[in-house]
Amino acid sequence: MTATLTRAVPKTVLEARNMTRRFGGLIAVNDVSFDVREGEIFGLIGPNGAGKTTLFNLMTGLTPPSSGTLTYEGRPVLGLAPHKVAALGMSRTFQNIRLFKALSALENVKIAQHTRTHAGLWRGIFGANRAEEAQVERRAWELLDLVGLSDRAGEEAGNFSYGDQRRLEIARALATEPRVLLLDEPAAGMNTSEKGGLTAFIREVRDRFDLTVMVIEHHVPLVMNLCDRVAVLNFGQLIAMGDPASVQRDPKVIEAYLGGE
Amino acid sequence: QKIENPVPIGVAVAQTSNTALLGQEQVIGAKFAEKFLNARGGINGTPFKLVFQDAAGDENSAINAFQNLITKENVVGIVGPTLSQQAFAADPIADRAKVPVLGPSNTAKGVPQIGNYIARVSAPVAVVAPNAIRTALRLDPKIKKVAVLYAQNDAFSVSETGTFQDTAKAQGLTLSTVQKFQTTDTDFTTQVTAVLNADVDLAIVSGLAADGGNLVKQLRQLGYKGLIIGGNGLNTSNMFPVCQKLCDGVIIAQAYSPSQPSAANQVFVKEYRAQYKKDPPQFAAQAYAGVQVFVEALRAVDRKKKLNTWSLDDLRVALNKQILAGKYNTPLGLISFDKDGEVVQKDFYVAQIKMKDAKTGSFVFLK
Amino acid sequence: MELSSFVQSLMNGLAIGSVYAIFALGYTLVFSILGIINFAHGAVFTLGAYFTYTLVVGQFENNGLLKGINLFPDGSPFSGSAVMFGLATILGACAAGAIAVLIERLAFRPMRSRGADPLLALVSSLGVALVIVNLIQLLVGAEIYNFPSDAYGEVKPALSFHIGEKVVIIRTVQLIIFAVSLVMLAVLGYVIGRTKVGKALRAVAESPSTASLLGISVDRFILITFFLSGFLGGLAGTLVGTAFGVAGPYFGVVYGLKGLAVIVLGGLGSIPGAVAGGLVIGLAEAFVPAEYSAYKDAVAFALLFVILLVRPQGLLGRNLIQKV
Amino acid sequence: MLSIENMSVNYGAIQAVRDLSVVVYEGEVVTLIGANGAGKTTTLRAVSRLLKPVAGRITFMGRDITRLPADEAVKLGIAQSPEGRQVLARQSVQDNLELGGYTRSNAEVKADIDRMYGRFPRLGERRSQMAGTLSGGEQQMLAIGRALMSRPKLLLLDEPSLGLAPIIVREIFDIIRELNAQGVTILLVEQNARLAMQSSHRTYVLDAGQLTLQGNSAELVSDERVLQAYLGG
Amino acid sequence: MNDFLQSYGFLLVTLIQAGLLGLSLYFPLMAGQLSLASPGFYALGGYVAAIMLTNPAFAGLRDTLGNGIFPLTWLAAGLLCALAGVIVGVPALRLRGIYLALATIAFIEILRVVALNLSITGGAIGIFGIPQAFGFQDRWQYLLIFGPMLALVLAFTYMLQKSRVGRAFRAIREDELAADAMGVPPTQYKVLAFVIGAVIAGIVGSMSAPFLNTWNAKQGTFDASIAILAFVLIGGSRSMWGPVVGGALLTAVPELLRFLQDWRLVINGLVLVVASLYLPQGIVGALGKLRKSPPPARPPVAPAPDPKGGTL
Ligand SMILES: Nc1ncnc2c1ncn2[C@@H]1O[C@H](COP(=O)(O)OP(=O)(O)OP(=O)(O)O)[C@@H](O)[C@H]1O
Ligand SMILES: Nc1ncnc2c1ncn2[C@@H]1O[C@H](COP(=O)(O)OP(=O)(O)OP(=O)(O)O)[C@@H](O)[C@H]1O
Ligand SMILES: [Mg+2]
Ligand SMILES: [Mg+2]
Repeated sequence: MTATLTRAVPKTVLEARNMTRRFGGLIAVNDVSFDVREGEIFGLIGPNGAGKTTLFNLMTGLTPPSSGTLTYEGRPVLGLAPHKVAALGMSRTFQNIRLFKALSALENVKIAQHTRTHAGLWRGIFGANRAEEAQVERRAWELLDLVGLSDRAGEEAGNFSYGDQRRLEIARALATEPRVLLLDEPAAGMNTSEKGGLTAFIREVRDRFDLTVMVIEHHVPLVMNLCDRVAVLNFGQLIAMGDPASVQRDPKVIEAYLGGE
Repeated sequence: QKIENPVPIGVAVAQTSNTALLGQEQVIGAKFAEKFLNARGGINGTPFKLVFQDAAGDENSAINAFQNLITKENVVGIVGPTLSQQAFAADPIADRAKVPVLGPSNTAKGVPQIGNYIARVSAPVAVVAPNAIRTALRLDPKIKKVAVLYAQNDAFSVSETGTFQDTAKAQGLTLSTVQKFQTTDTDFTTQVTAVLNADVDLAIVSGLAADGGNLVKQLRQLGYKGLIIGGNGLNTSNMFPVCQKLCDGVIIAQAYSPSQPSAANQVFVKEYRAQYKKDPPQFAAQAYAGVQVFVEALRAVDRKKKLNTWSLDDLRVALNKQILAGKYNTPLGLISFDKDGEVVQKDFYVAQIKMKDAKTGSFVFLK
Repeated sequence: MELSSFVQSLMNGLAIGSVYAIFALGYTLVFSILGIINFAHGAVFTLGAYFTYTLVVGQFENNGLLKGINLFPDGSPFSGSAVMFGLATILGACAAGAIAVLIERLAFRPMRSRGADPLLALVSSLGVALVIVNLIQLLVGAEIYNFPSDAYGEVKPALSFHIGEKVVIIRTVQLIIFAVSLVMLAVLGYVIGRTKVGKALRAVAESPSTASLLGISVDRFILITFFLSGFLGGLAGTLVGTAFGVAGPYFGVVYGLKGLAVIVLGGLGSIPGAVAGGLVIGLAEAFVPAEYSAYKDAVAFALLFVILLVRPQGLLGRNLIQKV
Repeated sequence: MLSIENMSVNYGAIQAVRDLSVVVYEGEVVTLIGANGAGKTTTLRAVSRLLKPVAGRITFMGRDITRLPADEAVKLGIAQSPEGRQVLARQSVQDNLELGGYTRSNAEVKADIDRMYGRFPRLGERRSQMAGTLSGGEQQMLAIGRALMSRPKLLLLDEPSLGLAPIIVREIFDIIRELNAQGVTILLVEQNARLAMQSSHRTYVLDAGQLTLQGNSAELVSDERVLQAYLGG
Repeated sequence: MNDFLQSYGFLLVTLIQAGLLGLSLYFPLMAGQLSLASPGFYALGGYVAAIMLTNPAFAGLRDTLGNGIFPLTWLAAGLLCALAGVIVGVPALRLRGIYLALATIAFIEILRVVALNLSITGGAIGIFGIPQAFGFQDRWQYLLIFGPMLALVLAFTYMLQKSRVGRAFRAIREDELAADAMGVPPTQYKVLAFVIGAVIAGIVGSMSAPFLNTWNAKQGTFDASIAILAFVLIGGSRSMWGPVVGGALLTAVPELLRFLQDWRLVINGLVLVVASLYLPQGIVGALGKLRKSPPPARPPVAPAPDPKGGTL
């Protein structure tokens, strides 16, 4: 919270307008509109099956929308192929971890630098890409350092335990050099102490790489601690949005998500 | 290099792959020749032995088989390979090494022209086929409309059908329908229906034993009453189990007939029957002839200068010359070679199938 | 197209299509449980025909190690009546099923337990096919074997009727093939579509480890599946063999490839798909006009290519929308 | 009821669990906690017979099950809700649940499924949807529901609260208590250590494949070392 | 030495040829695509060369170019296969796994039937009497073109695997969707991998036509597809050495087994089964297991680790 307050009137990076996605008769995301401001950490919560992951999928091109628009710094995003979205500067992690399992941790992070590098077939073949390769290698190690996995850089990603795989996913997402980072349940599979560490980590990453962050998370204390603003989805619709404290008090949110005491 | 004793003659035919149906008959014929000719003194008292190398059904295997025979087995000459396409690939190697080759079943145009060392005992299609049509017309002068059917993925059948069609036209017959099939086909209802609906008096089939036999069977089962001519591919008793009783009456163009009256053939047929209880097939006879030509040419060479005094390389060259020069009284009848190595065969035959029961039948010589 | 030739082509297409279907079902069963293509299936098809032939005739010709053997000096008990012939067919198919089980034990199971690349199953089953085909040749030679013409007893070989001027002819074997195929399809369709067994089968297919976590005995299911697959393959082999003769050890190869086209066209792992695929390809081939019959083999594959472009999961395959 | 004696489990050259001994008495809820990669999942998978231990012995109700195939273990009454959910993606929700009751008779299963839909109305709404297209949390509910379908004597839960909304997490722990009251024994792996320890009798703490602490949950909750490492101070 | 080449020269060339065909299939596999199209492109390349070297229409060109015609056939085959690769690849690569494999087999079968029916391809007999490349006298001399070709392709593969493009291929093989989300455009790279394989197979075909002296519709068949797949898998599908080793070995085995006579192909089949059972990662994979690869080394100028790093 502190970081954003010191900034001058933050500009809007993402503008979602009336985003909708149907699956057959089911409306998974229903007419959702919101803005995300530069540098903020924006939380997305809601009951299971509310449409949070689907919203991320729409934003990153993995699922085509039924209707609606989304702009990133004024440019339309919806309808672009996922790799184009990544090239624009939006990157994500997956709720059901999708690492390149048989490749080493290091490779995972190197691959994700694809859009930021340029060597084509021939430059690669004739070895004219050395400087770029060295750069890729260096960044990959830095990112593994960042998530504390550099001493296992050569291990196959699929052999990592659940929690470690989540860390590697974050490193991989950062490797695309995003301006907007979308994290889908980053704390799942971490214990309470680790979740605490995660809060600090996300903030640090945000500051260090100048990011805007969107987080889906079910661990309420973490959301409340971490996020500048929180949006709540229920049955595909936005039912509340605002600062964490007010959202937490919203009776609709309590009823649908938090559960009454 | 000295000549081994017994004198090695190479046989590179298809012992495996789906060409083995032909190749295994060639193996039998060649082995027959080995036993028979050795029993009659071999090469003027020196025995010879056949060295088999599997040429399978593809070009690479044929080349490897040839290569082995030439450099490792030190054969004086080679009978093989089974298919013309293989000959185009493998023969140049023997030619280059100056090793005489006799093709036992390569009938495509251009094989003897591959080189000086390449000859064949198998007559090309163009000379075998026309007789059958002439014979059919003799049997039934009223024939007007003809259906032609051929296996379009078989090189032999494709060139044979060309000859059949030309001959038919030359004889003033109408080609009412031309039907193609594959050697791998089993159901010919489409073709047969077309033939029936074209209402022809003569059906000419170019194919191999299995598909040809099935085609004949289905033609008859579905009610075709006219004459049937089978090409040279059907000149095998392998067809009998396929069309069984329905094979009866099919007229076959033959490059070899068990009824060929020469003494050489009658001895061969007698021994073959004694062992296998049926007539020798064409592929066996041609392989036999191939081996026989080598042995007789070797005898001639040996008479000039004892075999064990030759070097291998020189012998191969002399042998080739001798092969092309000689005349041979084989089960195929009297054969010799022209300067290319093309076989000059005196007799061709037309036979009609007579089935004794569902399994046994014979080719009855029509002349 | 004239009505008579239309009807004729339809009949031909249905008959050959139903053989494709019943053969392809064997493929599809194995695919649906192990997610692999069993290239030895074509060889099992061949074996089925040889097994039945052995029972019905019991004699081999001039080549191979078994030449001259005569199992039934007094004539085979399975020959001469339609019922006994049917029995021989079933026994032959069962023997083919047993071989398929053996193949699973020797060539697939050890691989599964070693966590090999599933594609390797293609190679291993190719090896098995090579072994079977060449063993057949070694034992009984490459020649064509044929069932006695009275295999079905006194059943007439063909029925014919007229439409207008033109004849339409149906061979009896075609009808038998069609009928047997329908029965097999109905039975399998019921077992797999409607019973708990079918669900369990699909579970094993999707994830053997998860299936075992639910108490499903994966090994037993695989065994049953292979038996069924071999049975169907062997049955198809005998049916085709009685209709057209057993054309040597490579007899099943063409069916092997066509069968693949059939299951992919219909949708991998789908039982109705195998049926639909078989019929579509059979009919397409039958309706190729005679003057283009040279291109008949290409038709099945061209059709396959085009249909896959429109429906990447095959005609009746289910498209799994991946959730991320 | 369940006893693991000196068990070691390897993945190739990596030793994931070393010389571990755990006892679960009948009617107990026992929690297994530990950092990422400590070997918790590995332990559960060894008990449900998906992994072969290289050393040690597992006995269940007096019977040595160390070499038993996984499907036999289910028939003895062991069920697992696995890590990563492992729902059968290409089958409907209903089919997944029915397969959960594979070892039981159809009629019983039908009734249980209806009860399950009562517990998790979300699944009821989605009964004919392919499980693979469910949301993460919905899949988690399905995985747990499916494990319950076999009416196990011993239930193995691997991070059941993972990805679930708070309101559902509460439901899950209610179920755990309820089942336990009905006599089902439960071995629970959970990152939400506080909640898990509050709902369990005893707790084992794993670290790098080895046992470091064990004791009554109520006592361990206030143990300095546990607080420090797992409960966030 | 000369004797050895005389006896085994042909076989040696076919071993290399098999290795190259293995590599041509390895490329799409590198990007996770099970394509069996290689024999099709091999056949196509062979026909291009066979026609250019025998057809009267090219007589003028042959006379002007002399031996230069041979490299030209390679170029022509490469280009034509690249084009065909794009035409077939773009639609086919939307398919996955066995579906793609079958679509590529369909391509091969269609090609085969067409070749069987055209007159320019010589129909069922095919084209024969193809002149020997550069007037070679012996088949072993083809080592002089196949050898450098193999070296070239291996060098190409090695560099490619180390490069950004190689990484993109691997990413797509592992998880196409995740690769896409991480900025790797899958379609583009899948087509690229497919086309590279097509070009290699095509050039090998154009070199093989003179080598075999004849070319026909049996040259590119379904059987060959599976054989080549076996090269790659038995050799090891995760290293470029796999297809080479596998191709050479599996081609040599039936020849080495000739002494078994009739049992040769039975044993050959058993070899395939046993190899798939005991070498689940292929030969090269098994060798790789013996020699544990060292953990990746940090680049020399390691930046000071972030003090706050690793606190997560
Ligand atoms: N398939 C595998 N191959 C190799 N190593 C593995 C494999 N699965 C797990 N491991 C390793 O075994 C160790 C124990 O893993 P396990 O999954 O049991 O941990 P866990 O305690 O469940 O962790 P988490 O809380 O992250 O789920 C880890 O070091 C992990 O990297
Ligand atoms: N491909 C699909 N087909 C049908 N329904 C789908 C599909 N994908 C998602 N859904 C449905 O859409 C709804 C929203 O799913 P989504 O994954 O976005 O939920 P979520 O908010 O991320 O939930 P969770 O917190 O459990 O991860 C769910 O009910 C899910 O079943
Ligand atoms: Mg979600
Ligand atoms: Mg000549």
